[in-house]
Amino acid sequence: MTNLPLWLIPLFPLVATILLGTIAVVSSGGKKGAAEGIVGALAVLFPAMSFAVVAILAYGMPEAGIRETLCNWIDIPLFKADIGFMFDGLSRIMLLFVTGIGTLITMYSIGYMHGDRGFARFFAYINLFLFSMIVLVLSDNLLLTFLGWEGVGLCSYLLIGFWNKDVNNCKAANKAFIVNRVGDIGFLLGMLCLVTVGGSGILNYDALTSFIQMIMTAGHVEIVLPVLSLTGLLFFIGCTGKSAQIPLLTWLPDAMAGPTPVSALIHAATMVTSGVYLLARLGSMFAILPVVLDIITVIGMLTAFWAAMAGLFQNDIKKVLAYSTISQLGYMFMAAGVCAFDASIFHVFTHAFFKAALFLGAGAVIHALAGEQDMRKMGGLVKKTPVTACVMIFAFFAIIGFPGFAGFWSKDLILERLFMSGPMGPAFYVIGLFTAVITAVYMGRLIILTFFGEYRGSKESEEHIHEAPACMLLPMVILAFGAIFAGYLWADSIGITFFRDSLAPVVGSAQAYAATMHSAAHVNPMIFAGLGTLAALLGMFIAYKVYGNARVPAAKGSSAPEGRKATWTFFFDYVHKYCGIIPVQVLAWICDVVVDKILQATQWTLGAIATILGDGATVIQVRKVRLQVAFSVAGVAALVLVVLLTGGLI
Amino acid sequence: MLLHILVLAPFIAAILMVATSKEDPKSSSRLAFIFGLAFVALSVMLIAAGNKATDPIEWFRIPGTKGPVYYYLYSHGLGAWMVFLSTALSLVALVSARVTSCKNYRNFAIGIFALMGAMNGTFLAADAVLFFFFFEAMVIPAAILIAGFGGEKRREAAMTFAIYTLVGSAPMMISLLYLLTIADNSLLLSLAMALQQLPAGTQAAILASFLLAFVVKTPIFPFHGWQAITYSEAPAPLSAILTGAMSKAGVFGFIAWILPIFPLNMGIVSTMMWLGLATAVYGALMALRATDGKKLLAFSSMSHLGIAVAGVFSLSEAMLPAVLVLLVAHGLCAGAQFFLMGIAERMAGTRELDKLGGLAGNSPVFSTLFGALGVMSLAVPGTAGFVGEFTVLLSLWDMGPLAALVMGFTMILSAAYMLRFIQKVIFGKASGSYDNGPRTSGLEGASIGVMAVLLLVFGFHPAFVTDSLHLFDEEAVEQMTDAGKDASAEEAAEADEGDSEELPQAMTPEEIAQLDSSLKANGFSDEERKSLITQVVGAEAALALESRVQAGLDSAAAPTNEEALNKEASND
Amino acid sequence: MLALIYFIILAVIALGAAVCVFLSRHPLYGALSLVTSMVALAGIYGLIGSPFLGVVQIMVYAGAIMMLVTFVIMVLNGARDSKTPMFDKVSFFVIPAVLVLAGLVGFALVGAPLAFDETALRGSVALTSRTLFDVAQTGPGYFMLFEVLGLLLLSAMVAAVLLAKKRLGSVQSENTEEGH
Amino acid sequence: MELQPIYIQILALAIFALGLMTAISRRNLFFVLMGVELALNAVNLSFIGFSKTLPADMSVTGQIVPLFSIAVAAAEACVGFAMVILLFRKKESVDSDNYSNMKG
Repeated sequence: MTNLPLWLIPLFPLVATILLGTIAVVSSGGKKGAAEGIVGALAVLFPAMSFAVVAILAYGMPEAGIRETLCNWIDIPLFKADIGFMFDGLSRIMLLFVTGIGTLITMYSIGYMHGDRGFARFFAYINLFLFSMIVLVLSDNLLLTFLGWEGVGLCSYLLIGFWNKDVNNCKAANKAFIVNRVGDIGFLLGMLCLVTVGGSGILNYDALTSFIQMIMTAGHVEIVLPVLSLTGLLFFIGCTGKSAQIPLLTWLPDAMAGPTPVSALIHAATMVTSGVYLLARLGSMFAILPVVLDIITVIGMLTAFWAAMAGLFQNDIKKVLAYSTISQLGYMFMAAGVCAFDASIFHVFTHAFFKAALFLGAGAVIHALAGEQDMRKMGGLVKKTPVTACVMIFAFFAIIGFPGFAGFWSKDLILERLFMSGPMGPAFYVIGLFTAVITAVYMGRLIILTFFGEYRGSKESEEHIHEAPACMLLPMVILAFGAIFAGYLWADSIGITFFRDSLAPVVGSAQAYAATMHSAAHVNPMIFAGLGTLAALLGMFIAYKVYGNARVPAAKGSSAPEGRKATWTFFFDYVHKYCGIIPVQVLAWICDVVVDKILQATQWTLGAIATILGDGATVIQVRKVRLQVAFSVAGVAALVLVVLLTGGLI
Repeated sequence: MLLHILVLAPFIAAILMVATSKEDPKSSSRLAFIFGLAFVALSVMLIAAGNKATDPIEWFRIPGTKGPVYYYLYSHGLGAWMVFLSTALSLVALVSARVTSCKNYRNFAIGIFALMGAMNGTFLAADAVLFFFFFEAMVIPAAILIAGFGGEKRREAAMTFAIYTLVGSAPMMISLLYLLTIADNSLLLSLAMALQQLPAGTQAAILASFLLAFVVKTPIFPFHGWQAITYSEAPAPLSAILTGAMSKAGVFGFIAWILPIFPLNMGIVSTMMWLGLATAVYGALMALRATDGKKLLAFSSMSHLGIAVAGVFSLSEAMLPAVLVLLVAHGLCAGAQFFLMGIAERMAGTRELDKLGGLAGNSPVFSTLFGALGVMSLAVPGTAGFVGEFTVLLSLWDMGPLAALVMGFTMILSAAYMLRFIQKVIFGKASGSYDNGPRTSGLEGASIGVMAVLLLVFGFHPAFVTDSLHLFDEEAVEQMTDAGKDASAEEAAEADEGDSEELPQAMTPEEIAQLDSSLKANGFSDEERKSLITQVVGAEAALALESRVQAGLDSAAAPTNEEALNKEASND
Repeated sequence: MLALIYFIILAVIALGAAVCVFLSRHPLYGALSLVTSMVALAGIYGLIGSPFLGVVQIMVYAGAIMMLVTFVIMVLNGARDSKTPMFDKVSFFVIPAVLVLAGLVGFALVGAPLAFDETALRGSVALTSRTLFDVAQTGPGYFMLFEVLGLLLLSAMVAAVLLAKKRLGSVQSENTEEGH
Repeated sequence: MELQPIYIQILALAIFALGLMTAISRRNLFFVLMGVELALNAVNLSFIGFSKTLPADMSVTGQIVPLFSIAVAAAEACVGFAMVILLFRKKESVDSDNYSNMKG
C-alpha cells in the first residue's frame, strides 16, 4: 500500500477545483445556483481522499522519506528545475494536519456557507487552496514550493475578497496580496542568491542540505557566509510576509473580512504557518547563520509581544483571534530563531488544532448571531450554545497553556528552548512568559465577554440565537479533541518524544549543529512547566478581575479600537503608509504629473515646430490653382536657365 | 512553402474578403473565421516544423547599392512564436469584433488580415530591407483601422501613432541604405561584416538609428508618447493585436537584428537595460494612477515589455528562452485582457474605472475570465508569466542585484495596479447598467478561455516554448549557408567573367579567434558567438571548399577550423 | 522661297489668331480665333510635307472639337466673364514668367543646328496609314495604340455624357416643381 | 532665303507661349481649355517640324505622335467641356478661382 504515488495527494483537490469551478461557472448563470448537496459532497470527498492517501503513506513511510520526480519543469541554459515531490518527516506532519484540518473545515463550511450565492465557487477556492498548500509542503525544491507559496497567497486573496460586493473586503484582499507580494519578492531574490552560490540544482532541498554539509565539513563556511546570510535574510522577508511577522503583518487582521472558515483554515491553521515550515525546511542553512537567527528571534519576540498587546484592545471577536494568531506565530519564529525547529513545528501542529477550533467556534457564534462580530454586543451565550462554548473553552485552555492541554506542551517546550538558547536566553524567556500572561488575559477577555455575563445585544436578535447544525459542530468537536490531546505526541515532561523523533531526520542535524555553538546549564523541565502554568493562571485571574464584573463599555458604531489603543493597533499600518504607500504615490504623481507633462510638452513643441515649418511651406501653396501653375512655369524657366548656364544642353 | 503562405496568404485573404458583401457581415465573418483558423493552424505547423528557410528570390536592386534585395524568409523559434501570437490574436480579434463592430465588419477583417500579413513578414524576414519593408507596412493597416474604428479621439490617435512610429524608423531607413552601399547584400551576415569596416563613430550612429526604431515601436520610456492614446482609442480587438503582437516587433528587432549585427559595448547594453527597467517602473507607476481601463492596460503592457527589453540586454545565457517565454506569456495575457476590456466597454459603454464595477454578479463568465487573466498577468507561479518573469529576473540578477531589485519592485507595483484594476471592474457594486451592448459571446469566451489555458500549459511545461528555440541550430545554419552560397555563387559567376581572382578565401583559425575575441569583448554570450562564428565559418568554408576543389587543394582545413572553434567555445 | 512666303503668311495668321484667343473678351470670339489659328496651322502642316496630319487637324480640331466648344459656349450663355477682369495680379506674374521661359527655350533653339532632310513627301496618307496599320513590319505597337486610343475616345465620350447629363430623377423633380 | 526648320520651331514656341499664357492668366474656364488646346497644337507643330529634319524612315514617329496627341486632345476636350458644364451647373460661374475647394 505504501507505493501510492505522491502526486495523488495534490491531484484530488486539483480535480475538485476543476469540477467545482466548472459547476460554479456553469450554474452561476441560473437563478438558483448548483445543488448544495452535490457540491458539498464533492468538496469534502476529495480532500478526504487526499487525507486518506496521506495517512496511508504516513503509516508506511520509510525513515528517509519518499522522493519522486514527476517531470521537468523549466529547462533553459543557466536554470533547470523539476517538478518533484518529497515526503519526509516534516512534510508528513504538515500534510497530515493540512489535509485533515482542511477536510474538517470544508465540512464545517457546508453549514456555514449554506444559502450563499457563491457556494460552489467557495469550495472551488478552498480546494485550490488545499492543492497549493499541499504542493507547498510536498515539493522537493524551492521553486515548486514557491508555486504553492504564491498559490496559497492567491487563494487567500480570492477568499478574503469572497464577498466581493463590498469594496472593503476587496481592499482587504488586495492588501493581503500586495503585502504578501513584498515578501514573495524576498523569496524570489533569495532563490536567486542561492542559485548564485551553487547553481540551479541547489534549489532542491536535499542538494541544499548536502551542499551545506559539504561546506561545513570542508570548513569553508566563512567564504559563503555573507551571501548565505543575505539569502537567509531574503527568505526570512518572504516568511514575514506569509506568516504576518513584523514588519509585514498588517494584512492578517484585515484578512478577517473573509468568511470565518477561511480565517480558520488559511489565516490560522495552515497558510500563515508556511513561513515557519520554510524556516524548518531550510533549517540546515539557517543553522549556520547566527546573525539571521538572532534577527529572527528578535522579530518573533517583538511580534509576539506587540500582537498580544494589540489583541487586548480589539472588540471584534475575529480580530482578537487574528492578533492572537500573529502572537502565536511570533512564538514559532522565536523557536525557529533559536534553532528549535522541531519545537516550532510542534507548536504549528498544536496551534492548528486549537486555533482552528477557536475560529470555528467564533464562526459558530457569528452564525448564531446572524453576522454580529462585536464582542460588546454578545455575552451569556454559554446557555444558548453550550457545545460551541465548550469547544471554545477547551481551545482557550489549550492556547493559554493550561497544563494537560495541547498548547501547554508546545509553548512550554518553546520557552524551555528559549531559556537554554545562550546568553540572551533568560531575557527571551522572560518576555515570552510575559507574553503568555497577556495571552491568557486577552483570551480570557474574549471568553468572558462572549459566553458569560448577560446578553448585551438587542432583544429581538436574542430570539434567533441557535446552536449550529451538526455538520458544523462535528468538526468543532473533533478539533476540540485535538486541542486537548494533540500535545501528547511530544509531552517532554512525561517523556513522550514521538514528535521529535519523527522530525529528527529532517532538522536533527541542523539543531545538533546549533546546539554545539553554545552550551547551556541543564534546568529541570518541571520548573518551566510550573512557571508556564503559573503564567496561565495569572492571566486568567487578571482577566476575571478586570472583565468578569461585566464592566463592558457600550458598543459604539465601529468595532475598531479608538484613541491610544488605535495608535498601538495600527502602528504598523502607519509605518506602511508613510514608508511604503505614500512614497510610491508621490513617485507615481511625479511620473504622471511632472515627467509625463514634460514629455508631452516636448512632444507638443516638436509638433509645433513641424507645424510652423509646414505652415511656412503652405504660404507658397496658395489658393489659386493658376498661381501654382505659374510657379511651376517659373520653376521650369529657372531649370532651363540653370541648364543653359551650366552648358548641359549646348 | 509554409513561410510563403504565412506571409503572402493573409494579403490574399484580405483581397478575397473584399469580394464578400458589405451588407452581410455573417458570411464575411464566417469566411474570416475560417481564414483566421487556417492561419493559426499554419503557424502551429511552423512552430512544429522548426527552422525553415525559403529559397532566396532576387527581388529588386536599390540603385547605388552593391547587392540585390532578396525576398528571403526564414523562421527560427522566436519568429515562429511571434507569428503564432500574431495569427492567434488576429483570430480572436476577428471573433471579438464580430460582436462589436457589425456594420463594417468586412473592412475590419480586411485591415486585420493585411496587418497580420505585415506582422508575419516582419517576424520571418531574413533580409534587412524586406524586414524594414514589413516593419513599416505594419503601421499602415493599423493606423487605418484606428482611424476607422476607434473611439472618440481616433483621428488624433491614428496620427500620433503613425507619426511616432514612422518618424522613429526613418533614421533606420537612412542608415540601412548607407549600410547597403557597403555590404554585399542585405542579409544579416553581410551587414554585420560591413559594419565592421566602418569607423566607430559611424557604427554608433547607425546603432542609434536602429535602436530608435525599435525603441519607439516597443515602446521604451521617453518614446512612449503614442502608446497610451493609441491603445485606448483603438478598437479593443486591435489594441490586443497591437500590444500582443505588434509591439513585440520592437523586442524582436532587438534580439534578431541589433544583437547579431552590432558589436555592443557595455555602455549601450547597460543603458538599454536600465532604460528597460525605467520603462517598467514608469509604466507600473502610470498604471497605478490610470483612470481609463485601456490606458491602464497600455501602461501595464509597457511595463512588461520594459522588463522584456531589460531581459534582452542582460545578455545572459538564459536571456533568449527567458525573453521568449515572457513575450509569449505577455502576448497572450495582455491580448486577452484587452479583449476583455473591450467586452466590458461594450457592455458598459465606458472605459472609466470609476463607472465600472460589480460585473462579478452581473456576468460571471466574463468576470471569471477577467479575474483569471488579471491574476495570470501578475506572474503567479504555474502560469507562463511566472516562468518568463522568473527567468528574466534570473538574467537580470546576473547583471547585478540592483537590477533584479528594481524588477522586484515592479512586480510588487504590478500586483498593486492589477488588483486595483480587477477590483474596480468586476468587484464592488454595479454603478450603471450593463445593457449597452451584447454580452460575451460563446465563441469569444471560448477563445479567450483557450488563451488562458495555453498560459497555464506553458506555465507548467514551458518546454513547449523553449524547445522550439534553437535560434541558429545546425539545420538553419546549413540553409543560411546554402543561401549564401547560391547568392555568392551567382556573384562569383559574374565575377568569373571579369576577374576570377576574387574568390573569397576561408578564414584562418587566427582570424576566427580574432573575430571571436572581438565578439566576446562586445558582450556576446557564448552561444551567440558560437552560432555567429559557425555561420561565418560555414559560409566561408563552403566557399573555400568550392574554390579549393577547383584548385585541387586539400580541404581538410575547414573542419579543423570548426573543431578549434568548438574547443574555444567549450573552454569559455 | 515660295514656301517661305506661304509660311510667313500662314504663321502671321496663326500667331495673330492665337493673340486674339489670348485677348478676346467673349469665349465665342476666342473659339473662332482658335479655329482660325488651327486652320492656319493645318496649312503649315501641309506646307512642310504632312498633308495627312493637316487634314486630320482640320477634321478633328477645327471641325469636331471647335464645334463642340462653340456649342457648349452657346449652351452656357452666361459664360461671359465680363464681371471679372481679363487680367489680374496673377497675370502680371504669369506673362513675364512665360515670356522668360519662351525666351530661354528660344535662345537654346536658335543655337541648335537644324536642317531639313530633303527627301520625298513623308507625311502622306499612304505612308502614315502603312506605318500605323502594318502589323508585320513594326509589330503590334502602333496598331494596339490606335485601338487603345479608340477605347479612350469611347470612354471619354461616355464620361462626358455621364458628367454632363442631368440626373433623370432630378429632371423630373424639377419638372414637377415647375408644375406646381 | 529658304524656309528653315528653326522658323517652324520659333513659331511653335510663340504659339505655345501664347497658349500657356491664355491657360494660366485667364480666369474663364473656356479660355483655360482653349489655351491648353493651343499649347497642344504648338507641340504638334514642333513635332512635325522636327520630323522634317530627320531621314524619311526615322521621321515617321514624328508624324504618328501628333496623330495620337490630336486624338487624346479630342478626348480631353470632350471630358473637359463636360466638366465645365457640370461645374457651371453647380456654381453658375466659369471663373476658375471660384473652384478652390481642394485646398485643405
